[in-house]
Amino acid sequence: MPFIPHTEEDVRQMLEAIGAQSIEELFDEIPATLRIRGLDGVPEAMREQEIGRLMTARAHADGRPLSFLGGGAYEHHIPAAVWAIATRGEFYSAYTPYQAEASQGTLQAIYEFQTMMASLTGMQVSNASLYDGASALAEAALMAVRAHRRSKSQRILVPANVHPHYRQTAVTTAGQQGLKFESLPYDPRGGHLAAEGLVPYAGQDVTALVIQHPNVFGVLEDVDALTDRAHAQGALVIAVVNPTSLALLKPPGEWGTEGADIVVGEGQPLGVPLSSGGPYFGFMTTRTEYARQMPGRIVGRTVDLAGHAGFTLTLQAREQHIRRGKATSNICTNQGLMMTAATIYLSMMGPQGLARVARTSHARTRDLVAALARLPGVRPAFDRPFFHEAVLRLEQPVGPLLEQLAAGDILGGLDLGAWYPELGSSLLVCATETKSDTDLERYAGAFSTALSAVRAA
Amino acid sequence: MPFIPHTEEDVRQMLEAIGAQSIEELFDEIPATLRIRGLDGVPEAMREQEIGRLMTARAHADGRPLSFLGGGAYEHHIPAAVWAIATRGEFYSAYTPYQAEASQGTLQAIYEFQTMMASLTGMQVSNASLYDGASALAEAALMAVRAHRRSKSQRILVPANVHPHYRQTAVTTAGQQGLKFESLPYDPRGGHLAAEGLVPYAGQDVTALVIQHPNVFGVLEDVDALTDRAHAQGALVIAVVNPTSLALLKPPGEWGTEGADIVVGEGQPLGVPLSSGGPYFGFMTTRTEYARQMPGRIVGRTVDLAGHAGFTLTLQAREQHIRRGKATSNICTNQGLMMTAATIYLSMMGPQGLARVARTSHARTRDLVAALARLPGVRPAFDRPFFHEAVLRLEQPVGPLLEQLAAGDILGGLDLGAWYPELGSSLLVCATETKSDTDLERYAGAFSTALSAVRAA
Amino acid sequence: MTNAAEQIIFERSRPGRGAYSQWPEDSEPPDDLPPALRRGRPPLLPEVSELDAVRHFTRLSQRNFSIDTHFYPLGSCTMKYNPKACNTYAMLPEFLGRHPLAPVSHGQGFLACMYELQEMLKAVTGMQAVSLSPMAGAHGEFAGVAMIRAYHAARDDLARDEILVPAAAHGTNPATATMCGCVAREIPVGPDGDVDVAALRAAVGPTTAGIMLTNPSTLGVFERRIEEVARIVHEAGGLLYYDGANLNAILGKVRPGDMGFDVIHMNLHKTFSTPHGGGGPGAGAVGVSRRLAPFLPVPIVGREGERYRWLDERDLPQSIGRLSAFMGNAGVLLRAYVYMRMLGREGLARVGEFATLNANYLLARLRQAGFDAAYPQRRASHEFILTLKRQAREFEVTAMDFAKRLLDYGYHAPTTYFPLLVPECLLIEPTETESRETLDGFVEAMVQIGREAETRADLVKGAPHTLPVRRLDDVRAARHPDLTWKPAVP
Amino acid sequence: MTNAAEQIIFERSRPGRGAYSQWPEDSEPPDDLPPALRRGRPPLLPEVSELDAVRHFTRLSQRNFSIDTHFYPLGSCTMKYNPKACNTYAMLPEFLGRHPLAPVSHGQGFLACMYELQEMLKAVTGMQAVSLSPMAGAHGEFAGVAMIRAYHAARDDLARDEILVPAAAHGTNPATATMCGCVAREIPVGPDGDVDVAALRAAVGPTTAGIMLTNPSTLGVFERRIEEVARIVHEAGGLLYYDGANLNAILGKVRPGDMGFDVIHMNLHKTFSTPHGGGGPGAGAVGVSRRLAPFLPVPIVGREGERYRWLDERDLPQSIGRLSAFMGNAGVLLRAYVYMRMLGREGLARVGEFATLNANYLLARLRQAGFDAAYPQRRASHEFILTLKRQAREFEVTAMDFAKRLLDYGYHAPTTYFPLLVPECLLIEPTETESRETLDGFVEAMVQIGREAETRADLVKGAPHTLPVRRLDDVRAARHPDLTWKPAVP
Ligand SMILES: Cc1ncc(COP(=O)(O)O)c(C=O)c1O
Ligand SMILES: Cc1ncc(COP(=O)(O)O)c(C=O)c1O
Repeated sequence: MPFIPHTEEDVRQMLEAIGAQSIEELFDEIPATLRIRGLDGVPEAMREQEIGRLMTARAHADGRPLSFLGGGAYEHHIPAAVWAIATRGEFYSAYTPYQAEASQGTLQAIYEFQTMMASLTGMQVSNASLYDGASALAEAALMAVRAHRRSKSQRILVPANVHPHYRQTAVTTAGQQGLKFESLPYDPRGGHLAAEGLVPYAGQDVTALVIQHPNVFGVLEDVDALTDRAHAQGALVIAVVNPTSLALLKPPGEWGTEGADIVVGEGQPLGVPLSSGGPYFGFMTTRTEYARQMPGRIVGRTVDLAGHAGFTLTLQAREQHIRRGKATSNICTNQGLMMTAATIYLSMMGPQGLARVARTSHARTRDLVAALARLPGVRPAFDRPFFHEAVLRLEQPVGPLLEQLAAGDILGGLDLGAWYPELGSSLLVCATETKSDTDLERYAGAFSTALSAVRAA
Repeated sequence: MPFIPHTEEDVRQMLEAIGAQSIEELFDEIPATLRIRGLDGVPEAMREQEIGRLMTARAHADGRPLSFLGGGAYEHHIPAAVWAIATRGEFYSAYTPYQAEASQGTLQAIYEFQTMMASLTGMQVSNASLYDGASALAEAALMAVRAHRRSKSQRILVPANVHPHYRQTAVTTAGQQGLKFESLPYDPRGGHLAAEGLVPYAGQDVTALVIQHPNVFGVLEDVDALTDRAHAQGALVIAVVNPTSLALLKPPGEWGTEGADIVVGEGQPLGVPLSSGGPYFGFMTTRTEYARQMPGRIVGRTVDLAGHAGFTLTLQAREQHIRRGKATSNICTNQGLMMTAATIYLSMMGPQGLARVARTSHARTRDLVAALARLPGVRPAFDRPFFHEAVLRLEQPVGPLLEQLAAGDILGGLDLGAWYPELGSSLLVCATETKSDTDLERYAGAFSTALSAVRAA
Repeated sequence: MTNAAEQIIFERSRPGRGAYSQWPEDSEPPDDLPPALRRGRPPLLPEVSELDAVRHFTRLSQRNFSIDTHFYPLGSCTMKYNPKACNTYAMLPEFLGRHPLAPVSHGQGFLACMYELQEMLKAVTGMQAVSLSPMAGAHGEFAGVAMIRAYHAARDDLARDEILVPAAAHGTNPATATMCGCVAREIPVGPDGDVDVAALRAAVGPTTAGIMLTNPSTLGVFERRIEEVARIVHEAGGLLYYDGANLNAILGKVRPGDMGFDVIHMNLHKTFSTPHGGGGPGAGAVGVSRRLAPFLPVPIVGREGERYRWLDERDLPQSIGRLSAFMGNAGVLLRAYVYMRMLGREGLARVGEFATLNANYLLARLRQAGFDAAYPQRRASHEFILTLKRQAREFEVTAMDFAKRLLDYGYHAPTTYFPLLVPECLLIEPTETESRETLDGFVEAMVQIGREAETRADLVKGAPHTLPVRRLDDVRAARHPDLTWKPAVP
Repeated sequence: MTNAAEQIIFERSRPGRGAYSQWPEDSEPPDDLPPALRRGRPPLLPEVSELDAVRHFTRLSQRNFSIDTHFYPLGSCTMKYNPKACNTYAMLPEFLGRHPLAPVSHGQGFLACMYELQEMLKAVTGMQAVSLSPMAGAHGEFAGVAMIRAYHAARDDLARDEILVPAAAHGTNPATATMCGCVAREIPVGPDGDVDVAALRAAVGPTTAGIMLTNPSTLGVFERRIEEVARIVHEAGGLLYYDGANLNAILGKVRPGDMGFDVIHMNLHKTFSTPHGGGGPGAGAVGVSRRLAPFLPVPIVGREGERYRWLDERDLPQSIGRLSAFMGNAGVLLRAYVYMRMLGREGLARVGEFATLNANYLLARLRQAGFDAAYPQRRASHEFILTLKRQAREFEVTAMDFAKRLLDYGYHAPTTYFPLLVPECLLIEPTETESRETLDGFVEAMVQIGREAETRADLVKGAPHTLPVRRLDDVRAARHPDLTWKPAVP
């Protein structure tokens, strides 16, 4: 039988050992009224060969268009070695490393990952991953409430230029515990949050300010001023960052005088394929003093009976399997394999390689923006520095334009209209190091053609 | 530096340890007149990302047509697990298992492979692979000369229905040592070798008769009669077989009264991708008494110092690294990884799965032949039973027809004209278990259309 | 498993070393980035060659037990074989390269898989609608309890903030209640392993939001009075949540929807055999009865004629909202899709049968060998509990000692000390993909260890002896947290 | 490396077990196959589940040393890092699925790679034409010597059937001579490692077909009088064959074509870093000077304008012919292509430099540590030879004992007892992809073992101690061959 090793003889002998007449008998504690006789709604079995053909055909139908989409998920080159190793059975098919002695491989990888992420973000401690960037923000908000003992308001300020899906996820998740997310407007010319935006909250009890940097528009924030202002007003700072950008940008741990308090973000750019949105992984780092407020797994180095170094899950008193209703979060399974892949990716990139990825991605987007802004009726929406993605404002509706580009197998960027109607016709574009000059030219050419076509129509 | 781990500091210190001023100095024993200054004919380095794009574009250009080609290489479904495991670094990046204690994985896999191949072919011993099926035939001819001590003629009879590339390879290879390959005509109606074909050689010194079964036309031979006749005339029998077919067909070890003496074939059908012709692997099995005449690696089970079982390369006195000019062959590196993949494949197939592959491939080809032979001007070229590929005779030239099919992304089979001009317009077709009913219909439909188009043109 | 020591990757690092071919070409310094926003010191990332990285992580991998290398009867975790085809076909380049915000014109293939997966999950659970977006079991639990709350809120039934959980519940259940702003209230379990129905009756009331159950329970037995439980909770105005971690046990035999559950999460990384990846990713799809359907988390895949598209808040205005930036762990979902299609209706039904056969066989053999079942009067479901309190008392050898010693015998340990209410327990789940010979081998190892406990207790208490490390000091790890590597100060 | 025992797969087999999903659907019994031609007893193949197979072969793999896990300084074998990208891009589905007899209309992408590979190999070797079809080094040797014979035959120079080989030559060289119907004649090597030119001069004559050399030689030194050697052989009417196994040493520094060689094979699985796969596949492309070009084995890839096509006997009527059914190890060639493009002209030139640097460094360190070089006066090329005859004499610890003990230290052993003319030798080739730290670690292990040899010789002579098996009995293996598994007779 597919995926069942039992021979008829096995079944006979096993039932005998149990003392049952049939397998059916083993289900005799289930009320007969509830029993079903089959799974009619499921199609019949397919052989590996058939499902292989089906999946290949479906993948083929989706194609591999030339994409200039960003908006929270980024196409970067992933060295072949990353997934060749991450899919090794010993990583791929292991469980959470509960039995430390039999899981030193995964545990050491997590310890190395924690080291990398802590340094990349400029913080002291890291966990072993959360579900994704958005849910990590939600967890950060909850954590801020726990960590900030003096604040009772559970008010979290979130600028409108934080990725809307992140804001929604935070509300869905942390809203259940009564956290209040209040929106701050962004500067319409710069796309950033002006530090004055915090003035109205002076003297009020605010638990935390969220700063996404670069924000959803790709625009850089005044992180130093914002951090200091938030701290001065008694709020914690939760940073939402793109890990690639941190090869070039000041890490949140160095923002302002004291640095951000909790740092989260989407780990996908670090060696994880786009894959329609997941599996990715959220990361979270913080100050040592808040380590016991963190959600998720954490690995520590310790010693064994013989005094040799080894690794184990630690600070488990934060976790649901120990503390149950009093845990820092309900999270159990996280995104382990993605974290393993990211650790391999970061090892292959090192500080220099990652800086190149960041520099070149940024340079490509600058070139693209420059090329597109030369076209009639196209101009940058904001006048502030950005990192590796940017918003263009058009004089024509974006939808038809993108459709025409898509027909030519180019995904021209994200129509911001649905998220930010106030921006009018605007398009978020991103080019990473995976885009060549030819790609940019192809895009600019197709864009120009489409502009004229849509104008004519 | 790409693929070089040395830092500048390393280089400095290493040169110091050597006592050299520069790396250049290490080449000071090379006559200066011979030194070159660069490798201008080689393009500049490409990054992994760039070569990835190039290769993807080239692969894409070649496409994935629907193929009905056979002729010595067969498209079978390869379970995903086969190559997921065969490409594990420990198999993929190991050398030949010279240090047995550090290579038990590869050695045990070979031992298991030998067991499987011996049984599949009905023989007693197997080697650990040769380059491919054709070169295995050449080695078999040389081995026959060594094994058949009484025969001095070095004459090998080869029916014309043995794959022409195999015959050419045998001549190129074994011809160098003076072996004479003499062609036997095939029966024009049956496509097989009539046992009477051997009559003219009665009483002559013939070293061996080669029987390919199924032969290049897919036609089955009278293996029992041919084997007995050859043995009666004092010749050894070299069988060339398709391993998949042996799930259904009588193994060479049981041909006639005594069985074939040496069995070779192409291992590709056993889990090895088509890959434009290689890497595949040749297999060879024989009787115990001829084991010491075999070329190639052989693994044996033995015991270690503590009396535990273990595996090691054995009977090495046959091999070039021990016997040099007196070795059975010059072969050293073989096709180890392919053999590992085949061992995994055969383990997943087992006797039942392999029989299904054979049965279904055969049934598909029968269906295809039946469907095509219904078209006007198309009929089977031979009237004998075949296995999983067959020759069709057409009234129109095959070339233009195949071109038209190829334009529609169907590879319609092999034009036999170049190999067998006497067959006229004839086409070798093969459908394996990878072809669905829809595929067959698509082919038959396109074939019919192309026939009319070519006829009209 | 290798025992060879492996350095921390940072210890292999040397300034100037690197995997250069894997880096992109370089570009001009980004002079448009304001100096005040630029990074000073580079991050502490290793500088190693590609070979260093490959060798390091390959060797690390060898320091793990895994399904591909070991029997892994970790109760409640359903560590069954993960077919390689699922990985191969989920990792087709087009699927991997598809951007989450790509238009549906470039995603009909992917969306078709998702839609059909939703339909299949409905069929196996008996629920009316499914959302695939939760990323793990606990994430699904969150979604489920949030829907229960939204349901009550939509009916203006605002006092319901209590979630009942049996004492044996998995830690995520009470933790989820808290995450959702509820209070978890424990319901005792009777000596036969079933929920104490009288206590339940006493506990329900106008503050009851719902109850979270898994059935078979984490005690490895089927909750026989499930219909009565459902009636009691429903009559009190509460809803029933099904923790799908144990769905493997009943696939094709009985469906949560038919038992009266209103909402269920499924651990696709358990029942539907997507790999666990050393800690994830998983997928915790949720299924609901008709009355909860409006509250499902978005996005969901809808079909209009032959076209698939995303459904979002505009389509489900009462949705509890979004649980993550995009649409859940799409790649994991693709694996589950391939798995379910390969097994098909017959294959999925067999899962429950053989998982149950294996568990009952292993239990029977272990009992014959003298081990004590926690619920000797009950059938095992797909898993069962041994209690080693006798061994602990007589030889001072604990369940943990047995677990560690099993590693020496080449078996991953069962789950230990969960559920909390059984002393010195081992929760053992063999799964349907293991052969009888493997189960027999495990019994033999347990018998051996039992003998060792009697005659050489130190051997067991000092285990493991043959792994890369000996038993680790968890207390020290927590007391003196060493959570990141630090360069030696010269 | 795991030490856990692993059954023979047949011992896991049970009738009726199987990897059913991986099998195709079944069909009618083939009633058209004559009964007399049908198989009776099914073949002895294991009947195991997919999990059994995956677990078995995964565990087997862990019982290997490999480049991905260990330093592997196996002299003459160039065990360098095999970039993963080569595998990934050679295994793109379209490349894997392409039938060898597919029309060139569906192969321009593949053929372009092959054509460019031919061109690059010409450039690095200084030869005029290349054929990619030989499947390994020895296969290339065969092609080369066959071409030499064809060349003489074409000139009606029929008495030339002697192939000269230096005494240090690899076994495949004389074996190839025999394969080609020639006689191998040994030329002695001088005490400095160079060919004895006087002896060569005495040996050449009208029966000389050619000489096979590798330079640097298998003694790890560069043949300094190569120009003189070439002159002597050419003047005698013979041709020069270059065994490319050691090409790694001189990449970008000197080219066989410039040294006067007429024909060369290259081990793409050494110099161009395609993996060795535990014994293959390799690729042994041959390059030739203009006068041998007509004799190249077919097929070859030609270009006409922008189109690529196969060249066969019709294009090269004097070809020695075909060496295999199709076109050699295409997939290996694709890997070499990717490798060469990734390294490019600068990268390839660096290979020779750093391979040589590593070898000379390792030699220097080992000599400082008291080990004896076989050719202490010479530069090492990419490899070098230690002779342990002193240790053998003083402590009765042989080169083989050192080799086995190195395994315990986590290093694959160097090549032992080759070349045959150096007593108790270790041929050590570190390759350019290994870091200095790794080399230092190896030196340390050698020093330790040296100490052990003095003080605890038994430890070394009984090595290995930490591997899955202890030292194996090769004599017994050959005396009582056990070459296939047999079911126990009940
Ligand atoms: C009974 C039970 N419920 C819930 C969960 C949580 O699932 P996950 O780890 O996927 O979040 C688990 C997994 O350990 C479980 O065993
Ligand atoms: C010097 C030398 N020549 C020839 C060969 C033969 O190459 P192959 O094993 O690829 O046939 C080798 C490989 O071991 C070698 O080292």
